[in-house]
Amino acid sequence: MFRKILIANRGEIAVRIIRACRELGIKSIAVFSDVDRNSLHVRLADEAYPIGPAPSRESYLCIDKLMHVARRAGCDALHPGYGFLAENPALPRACSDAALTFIGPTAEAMEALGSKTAGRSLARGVDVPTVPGTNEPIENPEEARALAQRMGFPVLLKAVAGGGGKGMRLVSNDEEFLPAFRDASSEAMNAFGNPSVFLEKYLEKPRHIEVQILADSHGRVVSLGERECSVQRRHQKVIEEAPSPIMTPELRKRMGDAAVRIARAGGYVNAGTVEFLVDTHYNYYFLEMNTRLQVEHPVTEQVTGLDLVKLQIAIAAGHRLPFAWESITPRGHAMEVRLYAEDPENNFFPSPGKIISRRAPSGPGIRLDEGVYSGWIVPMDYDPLLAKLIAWGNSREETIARLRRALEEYSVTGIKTNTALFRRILAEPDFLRSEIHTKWLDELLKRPHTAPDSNSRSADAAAIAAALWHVSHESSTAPNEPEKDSRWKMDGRNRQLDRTP
Amino acid sequence: MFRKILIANRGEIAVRIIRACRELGIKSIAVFSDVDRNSLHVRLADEAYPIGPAPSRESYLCIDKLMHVARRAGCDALHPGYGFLAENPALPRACSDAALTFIGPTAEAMEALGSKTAGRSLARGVDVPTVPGTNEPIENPEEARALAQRMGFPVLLKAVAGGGGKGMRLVSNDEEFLPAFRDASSEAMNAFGNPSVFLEKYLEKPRHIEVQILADSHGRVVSLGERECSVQRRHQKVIEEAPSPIMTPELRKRMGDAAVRIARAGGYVNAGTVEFLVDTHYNYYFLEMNTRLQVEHPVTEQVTGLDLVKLQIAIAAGHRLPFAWESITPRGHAMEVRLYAEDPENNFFPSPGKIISRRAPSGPGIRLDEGVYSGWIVPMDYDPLLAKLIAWGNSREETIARLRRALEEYSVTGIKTNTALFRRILAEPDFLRSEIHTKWLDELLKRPHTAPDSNSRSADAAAIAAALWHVSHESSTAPNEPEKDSRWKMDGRNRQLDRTP
Amino acid sequence: MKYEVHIGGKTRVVELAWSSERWSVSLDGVALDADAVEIATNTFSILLDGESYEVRVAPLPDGSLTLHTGLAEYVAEVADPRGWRGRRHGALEAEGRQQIAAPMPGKVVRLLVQAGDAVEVGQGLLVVEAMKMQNEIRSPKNGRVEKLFASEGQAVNAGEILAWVD
Amino acid sequence: MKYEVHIGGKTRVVELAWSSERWSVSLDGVALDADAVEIATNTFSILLDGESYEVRVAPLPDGSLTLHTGLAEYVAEVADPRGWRGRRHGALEAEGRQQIAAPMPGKVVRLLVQAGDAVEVGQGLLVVEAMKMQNEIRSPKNGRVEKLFASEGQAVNAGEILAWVD
Repeated sequence: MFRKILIANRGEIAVRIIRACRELGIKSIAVFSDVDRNSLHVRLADEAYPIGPAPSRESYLCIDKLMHVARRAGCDALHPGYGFLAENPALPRACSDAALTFIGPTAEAMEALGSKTAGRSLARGVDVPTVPGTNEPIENPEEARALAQRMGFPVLLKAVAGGGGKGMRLVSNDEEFLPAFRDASSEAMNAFGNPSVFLEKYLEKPRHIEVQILADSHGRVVSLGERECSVQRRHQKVIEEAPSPIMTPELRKRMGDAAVRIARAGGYVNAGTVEFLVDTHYNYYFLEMNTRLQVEHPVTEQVTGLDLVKLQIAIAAGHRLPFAWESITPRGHAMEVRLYAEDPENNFFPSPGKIISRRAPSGPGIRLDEGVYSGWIVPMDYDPLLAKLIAWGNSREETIARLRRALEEYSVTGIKTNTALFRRILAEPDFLRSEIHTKWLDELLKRPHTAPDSNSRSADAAAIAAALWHVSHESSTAPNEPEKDSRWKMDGRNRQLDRTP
Repeated sequence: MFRKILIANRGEIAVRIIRACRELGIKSIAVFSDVDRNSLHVRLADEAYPIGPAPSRESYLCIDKLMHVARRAGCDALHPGYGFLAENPALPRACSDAALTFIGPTAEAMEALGSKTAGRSLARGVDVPTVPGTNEPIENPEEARALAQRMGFPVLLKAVAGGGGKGMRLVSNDEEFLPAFRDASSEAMNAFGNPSVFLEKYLEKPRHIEVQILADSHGRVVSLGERECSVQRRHQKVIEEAPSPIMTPELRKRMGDAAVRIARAGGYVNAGTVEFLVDTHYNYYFLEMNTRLQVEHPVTEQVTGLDLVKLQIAIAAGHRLPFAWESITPRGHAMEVRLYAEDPENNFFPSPGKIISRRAPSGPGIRLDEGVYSGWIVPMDYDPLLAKLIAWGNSREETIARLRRALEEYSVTGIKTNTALFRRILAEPDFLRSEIHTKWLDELLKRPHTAPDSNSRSADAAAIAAALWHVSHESSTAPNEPEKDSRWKMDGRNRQLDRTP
Repeated sequence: MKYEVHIGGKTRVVELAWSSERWSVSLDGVALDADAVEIATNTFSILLDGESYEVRVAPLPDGSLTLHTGLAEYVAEVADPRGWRGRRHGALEAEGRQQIAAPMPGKVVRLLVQAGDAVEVGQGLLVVEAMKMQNEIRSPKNGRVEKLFASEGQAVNAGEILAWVD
Repeated sequence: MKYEVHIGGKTRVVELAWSSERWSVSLDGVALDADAVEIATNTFSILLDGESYEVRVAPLPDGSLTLHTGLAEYVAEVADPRGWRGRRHGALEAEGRQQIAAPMPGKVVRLLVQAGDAVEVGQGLLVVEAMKMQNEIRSPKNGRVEKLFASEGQAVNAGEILAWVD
């Protein structure tokens, strides 16, 4: 087993990996950019080293800096988490050059499966259906536009290196095509350092269902069952659950087998996720393979009882999978909501800033994977995911009841969060019946939303609290002080923090 | 189902019950004494009403005040939690007079099973072995002493109304008998309003193993399996786990059947726990039945996936148990540590006071049932249980690793806590091999304990932090300010808190 | 003390008096059975006829307050007889034209209009990027782009005015 | 700034200097690669040669400090050249006799000795009850009960002197 693992990431996933390392008795080595010195993953890690300024291209995306830290700290393995370099084949290559075990697939498997276009042709090779579209990155936008016209709108533009909805655009008519192409390319360039995008037919009311697989280095590949991720905002997952409410044992078997075939065909090793679209007739189409740990891995952990991060580490250390697929018996129902620093009332704009107060839920059936704390300043430079709140219950109904209860307990002030969005979704009849698809949430958000009833007692309490707050603050801090909360001001506060005492 | 449940308790168990109510869509009604106005259960409940001064005999033990609140708030049920009035038959009687459903057994079942002496004779009646001893409360101490001499020392003195080690004394020789009897009686009087104690033979190296049972009002009684609670300090449980490492399917079946027979014989309804002593030859002896929810119920919840508090409420509402014993498949291993405001370095004296800072663990496999928050003042008037930290894992080893990890993350400052005790126990070879018994911890604590190595880097960091703290405080607050932290001072602070803003 | 609280589209009148170690509260002229304490900084526990509410308060850039309860969030403005510097005045300033402000710190990556252009409500004015997400800022009204303060590549702060639309 | 820190039975010399926006630290005369920041009140994050330590500080009644790290707890006393009022002096006071202090607020429920009694080390002096638990306070030495300040039924505060044993 490894002695020291370098965690090439930040935020909640870095914390998640630190916890796995600690439970295995492995030292966890964190890295941090200038604005992350006070971040939770730095506080919790065994060691932590600076890797440069805030912009990720100058810190978390710098392979040479990571290798330098690995050498200095004497690491024998590296975990990439998700995002940043997690799907960049250059990282596993650099690791093997540095005699560092990469906790994930080989660079070759990443290339064979990670790129959407390569993955799709490989899937076809093992008789897994895919969504119609261009198989290659778009060289000539005009040609692609012509193809889109032949396939018929709507179509999707997707970053080849993509993930998480970044560099993705839905194009519903001819006029939108070229501007959408420009946006997608530049976003893809910014997010992944690669502007290539490709074209794909857009299915009506599809569900997003993905299969979690594990492959060890001795040829065993198993499926841990599916996750339902159809609740998405602009192609970004916001709620995930397992099992999928529409799943049947037969369909689960077929999709699981398909996922395993694809992984085998690509010579895949370690944890991976095979994403499918499932249409209203329960036909499934291979979408892409994520050659890394998923944000939503906890829902699979809660129903299987397995610790995917520890299994990733064991697989990388050459261990054999300690179980056969047959032995995995998912139990109950798990659901995750992604809590973001963003403002649902204002077009979901990111809302960085200082966390003034925080109340965390706990108790039966509740798990919180968090990367923040009260007093911490959420930087503007990275993905605004604050925490993942996961509930488990014996039934989907109990799970939703617990999630609602926990959301009532959860509170972060000082920044905007999307908790109100989840309060709304978890009360929607469509969602409770699980009559959802990948566009369901976007459509819901177009409908008018009634604000909290200001006649209720809670509005009375709020009014009283506002007056009490005014009493206690009119004398002290200027009420419009936060107005000057510019980024520079925040950094100033950061330094202030450093300076204390 | 009920509309409003009065929670006749405080602290973490009141919070636990509030959460169950919320998940069931039932309003939770809290009560609070003067020193509990700012307590977490008051913050989280739907409604909260004052019931008098700090001493429990003037607040939480006042049935008439509880009935008054129930009427005022329009409650249709009452949950007693554990401790306080939970095992006092006068409470269910008062409830039925007030047409309030008591969430627990009938007064008659409490009397038949709750009192240790009655319970033991009832157990013998259904062929469940018990520990030799007096069957009746001790009327004449001298006679009891003579009997003790005949049985041979050591013997145990136990409060008839007792629980949680209160009013219990181990007497190892003749001289100690009478003073121990006086202490036990007065402690029993203070804790339960009943000075009666009885006498029992003391077994060598016994394990404390208890069986959780559920009985509905339609005659079904099931066993949810056992909990191992042998790690005790002065007869108080400090660590509980499920399953018991020494349990075999056969023994589990026999003890489960015995527990069910006893519950049936007493006409028991709702959740209860049958406690046994198990000797080194795997003989089990009925100890007593706790006619209420146990502090340690979460370990059973974690391995069965069942929510015992919700099941208690459903049973009280007349629902049938939704499962047969056969259908319950315990999964993995769960362990709970009880975090107390007490000082392990100083004879475990209680350590009330203001919580200056608090860091709570979370992540995979971790559950925290807590009754405190940062800035709250732990009152001196009640049991000093702060929180229960529960870990789940696929194996006992993984569970212990997670518990260790979570204890590293957990921190409360401003008051002393017993976390260091658990760091020590969880590293003890005997404990890891589960070679433990009810006296094991008391013996361990007699052995010298090596303090943390002050040559380690963490001692360097501590020294630096001490100097930094001094820099930031020498100018501001007087360093020995806390010296004046008398109880009255705290109350002063309480009022101060009320006064702000 | 008497305050006007503008909340949920209504104006509530809150009267507070400190007597015998606690606040007595009246709302819109009606005295309430209220027990209000500050549990922690910016966090108030309020019992209204026994109903337990916890309200967490956070100020907004414009000087108004967000109020979080377990189930709802409110935005409120508080005024007292002595008035409150800045905000009312600030509100007046905004009149006469629509100011387009950056809702968060970020970087302007693309301008979609120029000063003088006619724009329709909902039409994109410029694209701001923050945390890797590109967000189009749209016109709140039909009209003309009177002034454009932002330039491509420029870093902008929360609340910074990017354009005027008239 | 230079401090003597008494911790873990040792005396460490900590030198702190504020330069270029951070603390430079030397320990026992050796300069360290240390990055120390106060994450929150009373909570310090310290990177020593990259090793990450979080130390949470809380003052004790006698003016010393408890220091919590993830794995250990320490008690430390800090002194600087200017000295520190109270504590040293207090320590001196204690000499000449053993003072028996109440370790927490509670109530004296039983006296087991009287002034003038001869007592042995470990012998019970009195019983204090708090949070329903009765705890016997024992003599730290062989000697005589010089004075008894507590009486049965009396409420006592943390640190309050209950008796002198000489």
